[in-house]
Amino acid sequence: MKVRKFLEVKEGDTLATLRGFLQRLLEKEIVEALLVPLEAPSGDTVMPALVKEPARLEKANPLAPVMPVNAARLVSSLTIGKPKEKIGALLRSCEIRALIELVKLQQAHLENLMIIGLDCLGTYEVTDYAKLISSEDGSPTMGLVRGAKEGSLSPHEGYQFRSACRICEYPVPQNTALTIGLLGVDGKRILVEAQEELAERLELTEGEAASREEVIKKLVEARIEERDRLFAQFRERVVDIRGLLAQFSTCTGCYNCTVACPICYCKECLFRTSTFEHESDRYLRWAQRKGAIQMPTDTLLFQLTRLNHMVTSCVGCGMCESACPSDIPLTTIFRAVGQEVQAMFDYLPGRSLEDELPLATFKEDELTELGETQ
Amino acid sequence: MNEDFEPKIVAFLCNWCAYVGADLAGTSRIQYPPNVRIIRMMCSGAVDPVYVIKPLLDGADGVLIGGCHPGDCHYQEGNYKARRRVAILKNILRQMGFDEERIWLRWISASEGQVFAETVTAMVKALKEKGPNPLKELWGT
Amino acid sequence: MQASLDIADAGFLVYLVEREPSIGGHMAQLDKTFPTLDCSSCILTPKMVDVARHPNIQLISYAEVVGADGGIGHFKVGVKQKPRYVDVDRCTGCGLCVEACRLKGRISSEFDVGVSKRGAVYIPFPQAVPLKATIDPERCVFITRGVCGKVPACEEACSAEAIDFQQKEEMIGLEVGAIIVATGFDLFDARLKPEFGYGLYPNVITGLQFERLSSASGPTRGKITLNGQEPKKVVFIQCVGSRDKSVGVEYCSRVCCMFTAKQAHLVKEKIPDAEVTVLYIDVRAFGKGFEEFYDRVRGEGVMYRRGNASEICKRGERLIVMAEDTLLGESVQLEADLVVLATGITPRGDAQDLATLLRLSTSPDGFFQEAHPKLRPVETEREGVYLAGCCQGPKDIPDGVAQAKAAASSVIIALRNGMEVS
Amino acid sequence: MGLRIGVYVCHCGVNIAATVDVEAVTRFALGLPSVAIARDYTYMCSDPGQALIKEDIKKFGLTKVVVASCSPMMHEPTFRGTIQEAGLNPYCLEMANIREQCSWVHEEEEEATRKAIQLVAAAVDKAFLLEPLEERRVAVTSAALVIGGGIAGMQAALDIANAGFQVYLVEKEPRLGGHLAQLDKTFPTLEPVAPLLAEEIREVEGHPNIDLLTSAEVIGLEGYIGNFKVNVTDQATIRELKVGTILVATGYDLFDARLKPEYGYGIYEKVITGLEFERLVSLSGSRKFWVNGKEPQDVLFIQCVGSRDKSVGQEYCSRICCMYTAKQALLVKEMLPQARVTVLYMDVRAYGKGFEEFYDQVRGEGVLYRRGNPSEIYKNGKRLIVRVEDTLLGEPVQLEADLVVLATGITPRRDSPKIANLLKLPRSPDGFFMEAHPKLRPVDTVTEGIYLAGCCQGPKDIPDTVTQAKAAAASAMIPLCQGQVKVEAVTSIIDEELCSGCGICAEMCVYDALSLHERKGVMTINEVLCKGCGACAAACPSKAIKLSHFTPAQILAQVDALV
Amino acid sequence: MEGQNLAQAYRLFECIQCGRCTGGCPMSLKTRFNIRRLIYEALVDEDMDLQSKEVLWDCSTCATCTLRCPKGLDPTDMVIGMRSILVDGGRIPPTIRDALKSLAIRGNPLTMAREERADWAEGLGVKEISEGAEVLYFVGCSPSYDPRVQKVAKAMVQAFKKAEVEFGILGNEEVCCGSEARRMGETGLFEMLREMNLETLERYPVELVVTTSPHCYNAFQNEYQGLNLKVQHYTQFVAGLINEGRLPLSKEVRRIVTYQDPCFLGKQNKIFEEPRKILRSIPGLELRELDRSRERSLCCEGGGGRMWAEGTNPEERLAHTRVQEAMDLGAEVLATACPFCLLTLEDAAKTVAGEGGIQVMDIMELVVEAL
Repeated sequence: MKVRKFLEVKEGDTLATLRGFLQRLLEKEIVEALLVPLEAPSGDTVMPALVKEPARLEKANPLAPVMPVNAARLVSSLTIGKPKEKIGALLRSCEIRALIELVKLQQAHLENLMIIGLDCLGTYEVTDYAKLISSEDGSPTMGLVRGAKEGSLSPHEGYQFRSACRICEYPVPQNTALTIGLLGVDGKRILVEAQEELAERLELTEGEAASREEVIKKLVEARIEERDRLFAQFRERVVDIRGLLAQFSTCTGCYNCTVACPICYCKECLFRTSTFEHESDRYLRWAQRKGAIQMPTDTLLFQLTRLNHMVTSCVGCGMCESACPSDIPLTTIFRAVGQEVQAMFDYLPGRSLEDELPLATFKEDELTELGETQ
Repeated sequence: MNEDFEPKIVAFLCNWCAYVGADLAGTSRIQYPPNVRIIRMMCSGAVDPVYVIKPLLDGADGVLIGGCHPGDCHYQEGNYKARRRVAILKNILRQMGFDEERIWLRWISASEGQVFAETVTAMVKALKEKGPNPLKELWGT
Repeated sequence: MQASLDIADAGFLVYLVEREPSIGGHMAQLDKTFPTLDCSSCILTPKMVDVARHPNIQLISYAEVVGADGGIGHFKVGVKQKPRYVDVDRCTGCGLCVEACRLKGRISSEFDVGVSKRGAVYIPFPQAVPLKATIDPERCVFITRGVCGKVPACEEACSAEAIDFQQKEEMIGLEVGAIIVATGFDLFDARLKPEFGYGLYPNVITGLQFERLSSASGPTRGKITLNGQEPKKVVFIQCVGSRDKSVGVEYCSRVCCMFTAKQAHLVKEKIPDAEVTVLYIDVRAFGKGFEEFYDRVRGEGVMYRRGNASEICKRGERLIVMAEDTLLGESVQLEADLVVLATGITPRGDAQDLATLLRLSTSPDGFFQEAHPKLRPVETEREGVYLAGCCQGPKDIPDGVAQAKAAASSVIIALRNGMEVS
Repeated sequence: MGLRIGVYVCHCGVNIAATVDVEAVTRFALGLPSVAIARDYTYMCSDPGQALIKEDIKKFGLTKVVVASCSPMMHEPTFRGTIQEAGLNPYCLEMANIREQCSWVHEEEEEATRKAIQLVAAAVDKAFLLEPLEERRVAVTSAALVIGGGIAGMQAALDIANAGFQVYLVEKEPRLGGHLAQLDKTFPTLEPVAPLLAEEIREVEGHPNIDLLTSAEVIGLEGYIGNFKVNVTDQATIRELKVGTILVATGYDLFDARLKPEYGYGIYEKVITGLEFERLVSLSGSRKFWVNGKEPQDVLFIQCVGSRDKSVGQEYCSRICCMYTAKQALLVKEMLPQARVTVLYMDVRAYGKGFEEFYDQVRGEGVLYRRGNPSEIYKNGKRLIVRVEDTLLGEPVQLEADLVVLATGITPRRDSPKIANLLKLPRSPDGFFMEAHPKLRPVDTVTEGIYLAGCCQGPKDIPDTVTQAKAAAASAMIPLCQGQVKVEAVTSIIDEELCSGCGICAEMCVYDALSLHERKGVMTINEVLCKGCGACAAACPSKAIKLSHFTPAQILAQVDALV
Repeated sequence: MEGQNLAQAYRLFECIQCGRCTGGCPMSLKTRFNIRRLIYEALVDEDMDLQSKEVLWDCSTCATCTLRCPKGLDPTDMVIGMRSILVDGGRIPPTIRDALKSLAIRGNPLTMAREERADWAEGLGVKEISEGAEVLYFVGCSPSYDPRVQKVAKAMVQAFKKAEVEFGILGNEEVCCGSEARRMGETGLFEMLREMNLETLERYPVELVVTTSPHCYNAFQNEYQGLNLKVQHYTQFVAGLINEGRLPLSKEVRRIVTYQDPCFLGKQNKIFEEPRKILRSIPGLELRELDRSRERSLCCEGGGGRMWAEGTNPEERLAHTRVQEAMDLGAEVLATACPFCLLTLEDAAKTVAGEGGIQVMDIMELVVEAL
C-alpha cells in the first residue's frame, strides 16, 4: 500500500532538502544510479545526468522550470539494453507518460528502474529560462515553489510557460514508485508518496496535506479551460483545407520535431530513407507536369504521416513545438487531433501499460459501419 | 455540380476479393466511368496510410480501398486492420480540415463485379458533387 | 479438383477428365457457402486456377471416359474428347463469339439453371476453367442445319480464328495407375413432385435456382427479385426429393437443411422486411458450426415451422403453401411470393452406365458403393478405383473435400508402392 | 548494365484494340525513360507473342518487362514463365491490366486510351523498382508424427506408412483404439466393432514404418513445416523426434451427464449413458439384457444430452448421437421384443449414407419416437418418471421407465487447451481445433505442416473420421513426397538498420512469422511462415519491414504515375 | 390396446410425423380431422378412445395422405381400419347405418329396391349382358337410381350406340361394387358384395368392363383380387373410341368448360389425360384448367361414405370452394366424371351460383351434346 509521508524542509531551502533526499536514495542503495537534472556549468539551464556519486547531486536541480529534453528518451537509452543495476529516474509527468508508451513499443524496460515522479509546476522555453535566470529578478524557481501551496502558478511577468505546460492536465505524476509532491503542501515540508516499506527506509515524518487534492483539482480545471480555448481556436483555424495548409505549409523538413519527440522512436524517419530520395530528373518531371512543385517535397505528407503514426501515443509534452524552427503549433495540433482519435479507442497515452496501442491491435466487431455500402 | 470536372480516383484493391471483383466487372462487361486507376495490393491490410495520403496530396480527388468482406479475408484478419487504419486516418484528416469523404473503404467480394462498378460510379458521382480536390489549386499539385 | 491437386502435389501426373466445358461443378453455381457465408466463387476460383496451372495436371475438359481396362497400376482408360468446334489453343476466351451468336439469349443456361439464357456458342461462366468457348452441337444452327448467314456469326466475330467446325470427336488413350471417380450428383427433379407446381408456377424455384438469383454474378446481380419484384413472403420447403419413398428417394440429402438455412438468411439479409418461413421435418444441422448457424438464422427472424408442405396452389397472384404445422397440430395455408424447394441430391443420371463401364457396384440408393461403409469409405470393390465426393453419397463441401483428399491418399499410396516395385 | 525495360501491349484481338488505341499506348511507352523497346501485338499470350518477348530480352538485353494486356490473374504466371525462359527473374515482370479493368469497362476510346497509357506508365515506374525474388525451397524431414492412437490416428498413420514414410504414432494411453474400443456394434450396419478394430491395431503394431509410442505425450514443439522438432515423453525418458509434418488426432471426451442434474445421472443407477449402454450390451453378450437382474419393460432413450444446449455451453450438435441411439434402441428391441422402447428427440439427424434407411428400419421394428426433450427425471417407487412435453401432442406427459439411456454428446478433450497451446493451434468457438478453412481446407490448420483428423476438429462418426484421417494423411504426406517445401517468394523483408524492434509488426502477423531478435534488438522474419499479406509492413512506421514486390517505393511510384 | 394393434397393422411406427398427410388433407381445411395426429395418438396412447372420435367420419378417403406420405404408409387405410372398430362397436351415425343396412339387404346404399335397378334403361334398348356382348357396362348405384345421375347413364348408352359398341348391362343382377361399404368400415359387407359381383361376372364371357363411377373402377381395378377382366373407366373407353374415330363429335358445343379431377380417377389412378382428351375433342369447347387440378385437385367431399354422413362441419363445403374457383375462371360448365362429384358440385352450384349460374355436368353429357 502506498503511504503519504513528509520530508521536513531544512532552513527553508526546498532545493537543498530535495538534494539531500536524493543523496539518501543513493547512499541507502535504494537505487544504484540516479537520472536527474543537473545545473549546467553555464548555470543558465539544466540537463539530465546519470549520477552514481552522491556528492555530484549538489548540482541537482529538479525544481528548475525548464525541460530541454524529454528524459523518457534517455530512460529508453538507459534501459533498452536491460541494465544490471537499479536506476532511479526523476521525471515529470509527461516524461513518465512518454516512458509508458515507449515501454509498450519495446523501446524501454521497467525492470531495474525506479520511477521517481515530481509535481511539475510548469516549464519555460529554454531561451526564456536562460534569460530569466540571468535577469536581476533572480531565480525563476522559488516563486513557483512558493506558489505551489496555493496552486497559484503564474509565470514570471512578461513570460509564458511553454504552451504544452499551459494546457497540461497532469501536473501530478502517475505510475511512479515514489512521488515528490509540492502542490497543496505548505513550504515547510515536501510530500513523499511511496510503498510503505520503501517509505520506512527513507526516514520520513508523518503529517497532512489536507488541501492538496483541492489545489490540484483547481489547477487542472484552469488548465483544461485553457486547453479547450486553444483547441477551439485551432478547430476554427482548420475548418477547411486552407487551415491545414496554414498549419503545415511552413514546414522546412528539418525533422527537429522527430528528434525532440520522445515517442518518435524510429531509428531513421521514413522520410529520410531511400523511399523519399528521388533522382533529379524526377523532380524535374514533377515540376514539368504540375508547373511548380513545393520544395522540399513531401513536407505535408511527412506531417500528416507523422500525425498518423504518433497521434495515438502523443503525451503532449510539447518538445516538438519547442524544437520547431518554423513555429508550427505542433502541441495544439497533436493534442487536439489526438484527443478525438484516442477517444475512438478509449485510449489515453501513458495511462497504463495494460491499454493496448491503438495501432497495434484491432477488433472484429468494431467500426462495423465502415466498409459497408452507404 | 461541375459536370465537366472528371475526378481522379486511385483504388487500392486486395488481390483476392476486390481486384477479382473488378476483373469480373470486366468479364461481365459492366461499364463504369474511367476515372479510377487501380493498384493491386495483396491485402487491404497492407494499405499503408501513406499510400492514401500521398495521392490526395498529389491531387487525386478520391482514394478507394477495396477489401474482402468481414470474415472473408484471405489472410484471416487483414481487412479488420485496414478498417481501423482507415478509421484513424479519416478522423485525422477530417480534423485537419481535409474532406474525409474523399476516402472510401468498401468490401467487395470476388463475385461482386456489379458492386465494384456501382461503387466506382457512385464515387465518381459523389466526387463530382464535391468538385476538385482543393489541394490541387492551393498546394500547386 | 481437390483429389487431382493433392496427387499432383505429391509428384504424380494426373489426368483430370471433365465432361462439361469447364471444371468447377455445382459449387461454381453457389452464392455463399454455409455456415460461414464465404463467397463461393472467392474460394473456388483460386482452386480452379491452381488446377489449370499445375504442371502435373493435364486437364481434359468436355470429354468422357468410355472404358477402363486393366487393373491397379496398369489401367488403360479410353477417353472420348467431344468436339468444342473451337480451337482451344487459339481461343482466348474473349467472348466476342458469344456476343455475336445469332442464338444469343435464346438457350436456357445450364449454369444459371434456366434463370438466364445463353447462345449456341457459350462460355459457361466468367471464371470458367479453361476459359474457352464451346459450341453447343445440338443448338448451333450451323451444325444442325448447315447454314448460319453467309459465314457463321461466331466465325466472323472471332479475331483469333479459333472457330473450327471441322472438329471431330477424338479418342484419347490414357495409361494410369489408379482412378478416382468424382462424378458428382444430379439434383432431384422437382417436377416429380407435381403437388408443388414446379415448372407450372414461375415463382416456385429450386434451391440451386435461388443460388443463381442471389449470386452477385448471377443474372439478377444478386438481387432477389422475380420479374423485378422483391418477394415479401418467402417459404422454403425442405426434403423435396429426400427421405421420400414415394419418389424412390429413401435417403437424406444431407445438405439441404443447411443450404436452406443459408438461403433463408440471405433473404433476410437482402430483404429485411421479408417474412421467411422454413417448413421442415427434422433440422439436420449436424456439422461443425451448423447448429450455431441454425440458431443464428432463427435469431434473425426466420420462422421454422415443423411440418412438411403437402401442396402448393394459387390464390390470386400469391402462392398458397398448404402444410400442417405439426407442433400446433393444425393445417395452415401460408401465403408466399416465392417458394424455394430444397431439392435433394440424386445419383447422376448416368451413374449406372458409368458403374457398368468401370465395373463398380452401386448401393441401393443408386450411389457408388464403397468397399466398407465404416473403415474403407473411399475404396471400391475394384482395386485401384476410388471414390470421392457426392458420387458415393450426398455430402457437403468440407466432407466432399475431405473425401477427395482421402481418395488422393489411397491413390498416392498405390502409386508410390507401384513406383518402388518398378 | 543499366535498366532496360521492354513494354508489350496486347491487342487481345479486338478486345483491347477496339477500345484502346494500342499503337498510341505503345508510342507513349517508347518515350518513357529506360524503356528500350515497346511493341504491340495481336495476342501477346500466344506462342509467337511470347517468342517476341523472349527474342527482345536477348536482343535488347532487357532487365524488366511490362506486359499490358488482360488481368494478371489470367496470364501473370504465363509471362513470368516467358521471361524466366529467356533468363530473367520471373519477378522482373509487371502487368498493366488494360482489358478487364479498362477496355472491357469503358466505351469511349479517348478516355480508355488515356487510362491505358497511365496504367502502362505506372507499370513501367513500378518495373523500374522491381527486384528479383527467389523462390526458395527448404528440405523436408521424411517422417510424420501422428498424435493420438484412436481410429483417426491409426488410419492416418497407416496411410502415411503405407506410402513408404516413417511415422511416429504417439498415444497417451497404454493401448490403441480410443473410444472405438468401447463400442459394441456400429450403425447402421450393426457390424461388431471388436474384430474390425483388432485387425486395424494388428496392422499398426506390425507395420515396419510405424514407430509406436504408447503411454507417451508430446511436451514440446519447435520448428516449422518440413523441420519440426518434437519432444515426446513416456514419463521416464524424453525423446526428440524430427518430423516433416504433424497430424493431430487427439479425439474427444464425452459430455459429463452430471452437468445436467435434472436427469439424475449419478443418482439413479438406472439412468446410464450411451457409452455405459455399449459396455452393458457387450458384457451381456448380446443374448440377454438385464438391468438389476430383470428384463426392463420400458426403456427410454434421451437425445441431445449435452448437445444443442447453450445452458451447458454446448451449442453444437454432436452428430453421432441420433444414430447411435437408433442403433441402441434397435438392439434393445432385438433382445427384448416385448419391451417398450421410446426415443425422445428434437430433430432426428439421420443424414449419412444409409442412415435414414436405418432410422426407418428402427421405427419399423417398433421403436417409438416421440418429439420432445425431457425436462427432468425423478423416481416413483422403483420406477423412473420422465417428464417431457410431447411437442407433437402439445401436451406434457410423464413416462415411466425401467432404464433411461442418455445420449451424451461429444465435447473437446479437457486437455485440448494444453495441446492447442503446445502446437499453437487456434480453437473454434466450440472448443474444437480450428481448420484452416471450413470449406476447402477442412484438415489443414493455419500452421502449415500441422493437420487435423477425427473428432479433435469436431464431432464425427466412424466413416467421416476415417475419411478425414485419410484426407489429413494426404495433406501430411504431400510435403514428404515432394521432399521440400516451397517458400512464398513474396514475403516481408526486414531492414535491420532501420528496425527499432518495437514489435508492432509481430502484433499484426497472424502467422507468427515475426519475432524479436533478443541480441540485436530487431525483428526477424521466418520466411517459411510468412504468407506475404503485408499487414506488418503497413503497420511499421519506418518501413523497416516491407513486403517485397509491393514495397512503398514501388507503390508510391505507381501512385505518382497514376495521379 | 387399440392403438398398439393399429400401429402394428398399419406400420404406424414408421411414421415420421412430417405432416404431409394432414397438410394435404382436404378435410383438415375445414374440420378438426387431423390424420397425422391420429397416427401419433395411436402410437403413444395405449388407451386411445376411438369411440369419441366423431371426426373419423369426416374423411372422404380421397387418399391424398397416402399419396403424399414419404414413408410409404397408408393413412387412408388406417382411417378405414379405425372406422371398422367403430362399426364393430356400433358407434356409427344413423345415416351411415341406414346406408350400410340398405347395401346388405338391397345391394345399394340408396335404400332403393333391388329389382328397380335397371328401370332407368327402360325403353333405351339396352341389352342385358346375358344376351351376350363384348363390353359390360357396369352402371353403378347412383347412375342406376339417382335421377340426376341417371342422365349420365343414359348419355353413356347414347354414345355407345353411336359408336356401335356391342355392350350390355347386368340389370338387376348388378349389385354395388362395395367400395363405399369398405370405406365406411364394413369390410365384411364389402367382401360379400365383392363375392357376389365376382360370381356374376364369372358367368359372362366379356372382355371389358366399363364403369360410370371412378369408385367402381377403383374397386375393380385395385380391390377385386381374382378379377381377371380388363376394367376401364368410361373416360378411358370413350377417349379410345374417339381416338379410333368410332365416335365422331361433330356438333359444336360453344362453352367454356373446366374440369374437376375426381380423386378416385385422378389422384388414385392417375387417369388425368383421357377426360381432357375427350373434352378437347368436342368442337367449339374451350377447356380452362383450374389451378388446383390433376395431382393437386381438390376433393368434392363425396367419397368414403360421405354421401351418407354430413361430417363435423357441414356448413362449409369444399364443393362450394370448387364451384367458386370454376366461376372465377369464367367457366360456364364445371365438368366432372364421377357421380359423387356431379351431385356434390351441382348442389354447391345451386347454392353458390343459383339457378342459371354455372352448370355442373358429367363429361358424358357434353359428349352427347356434341353428337
